[in-house]
Amino acid sequence: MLKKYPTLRYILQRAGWYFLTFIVAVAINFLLPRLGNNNPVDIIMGKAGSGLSTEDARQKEEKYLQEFGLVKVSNGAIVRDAEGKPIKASKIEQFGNYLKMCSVGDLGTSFQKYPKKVIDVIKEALPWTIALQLPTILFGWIIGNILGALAAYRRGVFDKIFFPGALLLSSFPFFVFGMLLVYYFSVVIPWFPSMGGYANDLVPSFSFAFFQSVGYHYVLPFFSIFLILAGGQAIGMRSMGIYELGTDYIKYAKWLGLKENKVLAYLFRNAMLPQLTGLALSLGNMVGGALITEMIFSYPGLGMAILTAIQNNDYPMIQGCTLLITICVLIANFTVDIMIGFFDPRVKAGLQIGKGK
Amino acid sequence: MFVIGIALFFGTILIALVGPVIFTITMERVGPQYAPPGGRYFLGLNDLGQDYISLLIRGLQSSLYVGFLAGIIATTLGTLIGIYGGFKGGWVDDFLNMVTNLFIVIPSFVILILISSSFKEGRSLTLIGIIIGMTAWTWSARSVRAQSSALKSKDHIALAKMNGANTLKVLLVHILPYLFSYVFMVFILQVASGILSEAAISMIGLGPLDTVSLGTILNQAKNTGALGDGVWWAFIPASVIITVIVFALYLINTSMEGVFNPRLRK
Amino acid sequence: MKMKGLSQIKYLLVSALLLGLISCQAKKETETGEVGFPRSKTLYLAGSQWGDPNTFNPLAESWQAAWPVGDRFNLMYEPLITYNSLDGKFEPLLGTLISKGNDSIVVDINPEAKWSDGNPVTSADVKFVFELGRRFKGAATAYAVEFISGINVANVDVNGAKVERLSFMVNKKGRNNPLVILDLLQAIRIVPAHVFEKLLADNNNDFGAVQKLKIDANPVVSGPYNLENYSNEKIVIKRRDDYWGNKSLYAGKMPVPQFIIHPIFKSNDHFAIALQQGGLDASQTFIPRIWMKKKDKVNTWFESSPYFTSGALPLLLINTTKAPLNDKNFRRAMAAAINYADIKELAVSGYSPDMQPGLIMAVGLEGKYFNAEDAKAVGVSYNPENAKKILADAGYKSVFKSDGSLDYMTDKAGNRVPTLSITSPAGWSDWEAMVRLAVKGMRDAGIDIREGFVDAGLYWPALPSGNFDLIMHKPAASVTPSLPWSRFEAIMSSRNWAPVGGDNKMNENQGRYNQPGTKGYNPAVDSLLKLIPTLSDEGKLVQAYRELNKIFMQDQPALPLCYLPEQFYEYSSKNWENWPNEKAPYAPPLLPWVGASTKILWNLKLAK
Amino acid sequence: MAIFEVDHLSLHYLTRFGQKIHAVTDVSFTMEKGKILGIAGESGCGKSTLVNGLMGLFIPPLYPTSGDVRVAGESLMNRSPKDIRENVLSRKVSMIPQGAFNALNPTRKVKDIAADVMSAHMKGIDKSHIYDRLRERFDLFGMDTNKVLNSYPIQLTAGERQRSVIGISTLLNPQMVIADEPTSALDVTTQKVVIKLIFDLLEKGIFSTMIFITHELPLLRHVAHDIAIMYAGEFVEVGTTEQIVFDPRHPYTKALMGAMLSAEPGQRQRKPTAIEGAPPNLANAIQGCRFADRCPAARAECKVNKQEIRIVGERQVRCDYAQ
Repeated sequence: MLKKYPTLRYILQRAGWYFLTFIVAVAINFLLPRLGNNNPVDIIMGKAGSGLSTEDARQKEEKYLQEFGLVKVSNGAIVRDAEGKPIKASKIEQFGNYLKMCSVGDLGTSFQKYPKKVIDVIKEALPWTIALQLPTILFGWIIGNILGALAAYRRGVFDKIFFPGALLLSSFPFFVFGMLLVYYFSVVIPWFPSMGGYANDLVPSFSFAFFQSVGYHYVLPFFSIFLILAGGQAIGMRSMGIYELGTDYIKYAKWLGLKENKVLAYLFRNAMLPQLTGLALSLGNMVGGALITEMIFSYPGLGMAILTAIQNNDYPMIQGCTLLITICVLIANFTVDIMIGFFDPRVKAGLQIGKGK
Repeated sequence: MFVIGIALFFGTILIALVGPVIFTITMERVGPQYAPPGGRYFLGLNDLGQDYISLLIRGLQSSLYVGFLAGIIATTLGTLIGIYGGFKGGWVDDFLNMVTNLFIVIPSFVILILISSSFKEGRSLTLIGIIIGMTAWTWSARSVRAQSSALKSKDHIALAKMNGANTLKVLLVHILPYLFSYVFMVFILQVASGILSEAAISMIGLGPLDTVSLGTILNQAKNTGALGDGVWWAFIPASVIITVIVFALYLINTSMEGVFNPRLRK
Repeated sequence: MKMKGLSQIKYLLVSALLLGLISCQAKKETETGEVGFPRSKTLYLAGSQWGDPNTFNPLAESWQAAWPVGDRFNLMYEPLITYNSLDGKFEPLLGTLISKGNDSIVVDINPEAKWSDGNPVTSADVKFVFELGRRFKGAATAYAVEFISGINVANVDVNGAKVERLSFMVNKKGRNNPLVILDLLQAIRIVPAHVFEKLLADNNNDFGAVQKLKIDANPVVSGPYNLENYSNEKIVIKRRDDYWGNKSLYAGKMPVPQFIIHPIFKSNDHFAIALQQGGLDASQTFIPRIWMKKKDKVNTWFESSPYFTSGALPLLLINTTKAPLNDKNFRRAMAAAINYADIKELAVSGYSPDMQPGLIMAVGLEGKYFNAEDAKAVGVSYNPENAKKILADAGYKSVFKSDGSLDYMTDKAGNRVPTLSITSPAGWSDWEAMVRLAVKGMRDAGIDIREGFVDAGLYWPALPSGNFDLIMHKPAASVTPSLPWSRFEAIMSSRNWAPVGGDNKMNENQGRYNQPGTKGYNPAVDSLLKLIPTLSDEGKLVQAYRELNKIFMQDQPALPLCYLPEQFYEYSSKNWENWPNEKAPYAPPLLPWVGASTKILWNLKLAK
Repeated sequence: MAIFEVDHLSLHYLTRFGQKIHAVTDVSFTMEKGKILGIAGESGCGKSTLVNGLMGLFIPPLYPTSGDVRVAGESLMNRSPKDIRENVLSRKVSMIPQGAFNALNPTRKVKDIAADVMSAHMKGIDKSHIYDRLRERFDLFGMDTNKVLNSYPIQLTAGERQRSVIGISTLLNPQMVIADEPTSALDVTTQKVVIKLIFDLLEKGIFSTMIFITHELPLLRHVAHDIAIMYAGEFVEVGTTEQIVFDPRHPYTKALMGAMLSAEPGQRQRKPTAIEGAPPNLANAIQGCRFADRCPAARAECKVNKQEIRIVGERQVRCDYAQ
């Protein structure tokens, strides 16, 4: 009955699939950690248990088991078997609890940062990650694309120098690049701070000094990602651009004697559409992508949180972050699908003619 | 450009293969911690007094190994899924899309820790290669998919379908050959990204525990404070090697693009 | 999505440049430092807090509570007495040690001790803390109950002042161990009873609920500093100018730094860089090649190797229930195969004096219990030939490949010995190096063993469950009055012996050494472990330790690898001077936040 | 008076390796106002290259070797690309490309493309005025003007697209229009419509003179006054339609006719490449006749003697032995 509104139908259809993906992803997120045979409470007990008598250790352990919902509990008391050993909760029950908690925005309690809530950790860290990544990605993408398009359009000397340069840049692993930046601009010639999000003699506030300090600490991490990103984008844009250059409509535009900027604009806009996908995806991967950069610069972002969680097998934390990543990436992909649908008449028209996507 | 790329790439491979013949590879301790470059060990020693030449050659070997292992797995998976989805279209396509998205949204490092934690002897180089491959196929699937769905409408294929050739036959006989050059380029990129991912994974301390790789060399250098002490030989040579390999692969890829996509020539 | 080509680039480049400019300008600003916490009034210490600070609740699990509340830190909450790991003497804090005996330990409470809310620190507070152990299983002092049967309070008159005298009665029916009581007295910090009793009442006596409180808003403390603010990047504490101790213990002087900031670094290598660049004044982390940092005014206790005073003994704990590890000859061969000199130089950057066989350190306070003859006679030290010989005599055969590397080994019955593995957390760079070197030595000697690096998440559970062949372990890590006894206890005690498997866990002697009731059982070990704490006569004590150490060296239930400091201690004189060191040993080599080292804060001088 | 004059025009491409490819050699012709010249030849014979040359549009790697092109007596040679762009393209010489579908920017509405053309050549003309002119012009094409102008190329039928292209190309009343295979890739009926449209425009005097390039001789037969046959970058025969179609003299022309004249509608797609062999590689210099290798009437000396244009039966022929 949606035949009348092809675009709407398209959107709904996509949304449907993405929702399905989301559900499955959540389930996998939940199951994967539990495939490993090791019981996370042991990790805490390893630290908490040392020096305790066996009896005390056992009681403490049960306290945690109950807390993390790993044992059956009826009205506050642990359900026990004949030998008085607590009965472990089944995966299904655990999954049930998990979903219940997620639905109210509770991602559980971090093992390693116990008794801190995962959601709180994320709330504190996420702004930093976004602050570090969002501008970097946008700048890198825009500048990369513009340079790429120019290289494609101008060719000649500019391209001959620019292209290998960009290619080289893009083949740097960005963390290697980060290390080199730290080594040179922080150790050899101490121009910029090598770590942290802002000077330690400051407390986060809306003071000028604070934001300056943030900006100052921002430089190295920014360039460690920006340059490589821009390089990569430029390469992609360049070959897209060259491809478009060969197309008839560009030739025709030249035959018609359109202004150079106009032709460049044609080129840019059409070559850009595929690049949009790249943008959305890298925005979606922000969280996961920040990991190593944040490690190298001790940047107080979410990547750091994930990393410490990884090193301590802090499953609730890992799960929480993975869930976040999942959501971001899915949203990103979804937006791409929709955006392309709207920005690219080719697709849009395709819908109206009813070919589906 | 192609020539340079090939030259660089085979250069590195040569080092990996011939290196052990020229230099005596030893994981033994040969001198003091972080002895600076000079004399026989012209790339210096690491924190355990091991010779960096040996380490780098071993590292190069394992990085290439991981790269190719991951590349082959990822390309195969990606191509098959991509071609099939693009060719079939409809709900099959949507479903495969979903699977692809699933692999995109679950970060590979999560899978890596969780899987490796269930192996008693810990993470081996091969395991890492496999996991990278298993998680990296997604984008090649996407791009191959686009290509094959474009091909689908080509006359000769429509014809073959009409003549009632079964899907598999059409895929293998009529579509794959057309995509071959494309798939090969995808493979090259996958190898490059495989090498990069290994390094990244090693950097966050999830690297192989059974051997040295360029990634673990860098990680070790970082953990043992080489940056602070200005021990440049601990991380610059490894960085250079990684970059060169990837650069070489990119060069090859782009120049091939130029060949197979006439428009990029000129 | 419209693009006006060239013009756009200009804008973007300009804005990119702007970013750079702003930052350079920002640099100038922050260097003047007159924002936030002025450098001249602030001391930067690091290395204790790694993760985000969670809670500042002194009753929370000590490993949960953030610096400076957790562990044994005494800047906010103080113990009765402190232990000076340099001279082994007890120094007064909230109280003064009067006498220690096998029946009771006697401590006088300092009548001038006050809480930050003005109330005096009394026996009620002390009793509250220790009684918690009886009231709630979850309390840290639950452990103390086995050692302290009760606390008697008497009002006495010490040269004119009314003083509360506390007698901690040794629990004869329990562990009967006065040594550990001393540990407890210098470890357990006293909290204000009047505050926490109220909290308990408010939470209708649910201790778990009280443990969950953060207690991070101007808490009532007795210490010289109090919590100013904290974030995931740092913890800031501010000097309490009305601290009771200034008058009573420091002749009216105040601690020099007004603020102490503990930055939270996420990665090991940042400490070194921060110290070198003067962003950090002292750190307690492992920083390799400290000598390379002298030029940046970074120093430590000794001018030269071993640079640090020793206090801890990282070792390989052996699962003695598993063949061939249940054969002590095999274990002794292992001990003889490890190149301790290499470990010292490469793994710990030379921060260890030369190792001696046995579980007693030949240096420092324990030195007096160490006996060179025994070590020579009974102990094994690095000697590959000897290792091979021991193996051969015990009937083990090693088969080597053509390239000289080990292929496999067989036992006396001729069966192939399965490859052993050393469990150790991946990414702990100094431990990793130790393990690699140990493995190398053993393989050269013909022992088929491999590194088994695992994520911390697998390491911790493996230890108590005994699910390992060999495992890296650092028993009794901090220097307490009870060393080296506590180290022997942690490695050799069969008190809670439980077999490997099932849910069985052991929190000491995880190697399952000396199983009671078997023919191999050696009762001397446990009786010595029971006896030593009650010995006050030095002669007898030395004798007992000799016996115990001999048994250890004969049975080799673990393989000590090197001596390490209790805590690492590196300081920078860029901003603050007069740190204690070998030449000016006025405080033990610990950061000024624990034990007898807090006095450093009163002695620091601003560098000119 | 001659509106379009081409004197001994030679063009070459410069390859990456500095190699010269002589795509067009020694092309000369003149056209009176109102004339239609058809240029025929197998694909790859240099037609499209010639087109660029005729518009003075030399985008590297295409360069003029020698010769001259004059529109209304004004030379297009040695002028800055900007000058050519502003003053020649679309105003004096305009181009109707083949494959209209690809010729229109797929992400731009027809009216915007057209507007771009106008604003590119008329300084400070305001939008509303532009659209008025567009309507007025497109109304001539017998289509739903509003729909066409306001839709994206993909939303139009093949015919509508082709007409839009013609409309856009002739928007500024060029003195000279070059149509490069305007009807190829169109079904027969649409072809007719398009041809008709072109002639309407001619009658309405929107433009007067046209070069019509195609490989379909039968079409030319109905369209062109004169026909030039091109082979391997050279004009091998130039004459009136009657002369070329019914009385070809050059062996190649004959061969073409052989392939074409019997053409039934069904076979129309067949290309004249039915002639054995392939054209010579223009990268290396050829001194003899370029058709010699494939020529049925070839003689030994053909391979050596350069063939010059000579007059045979009132038309130009490039063959020493044609009569």
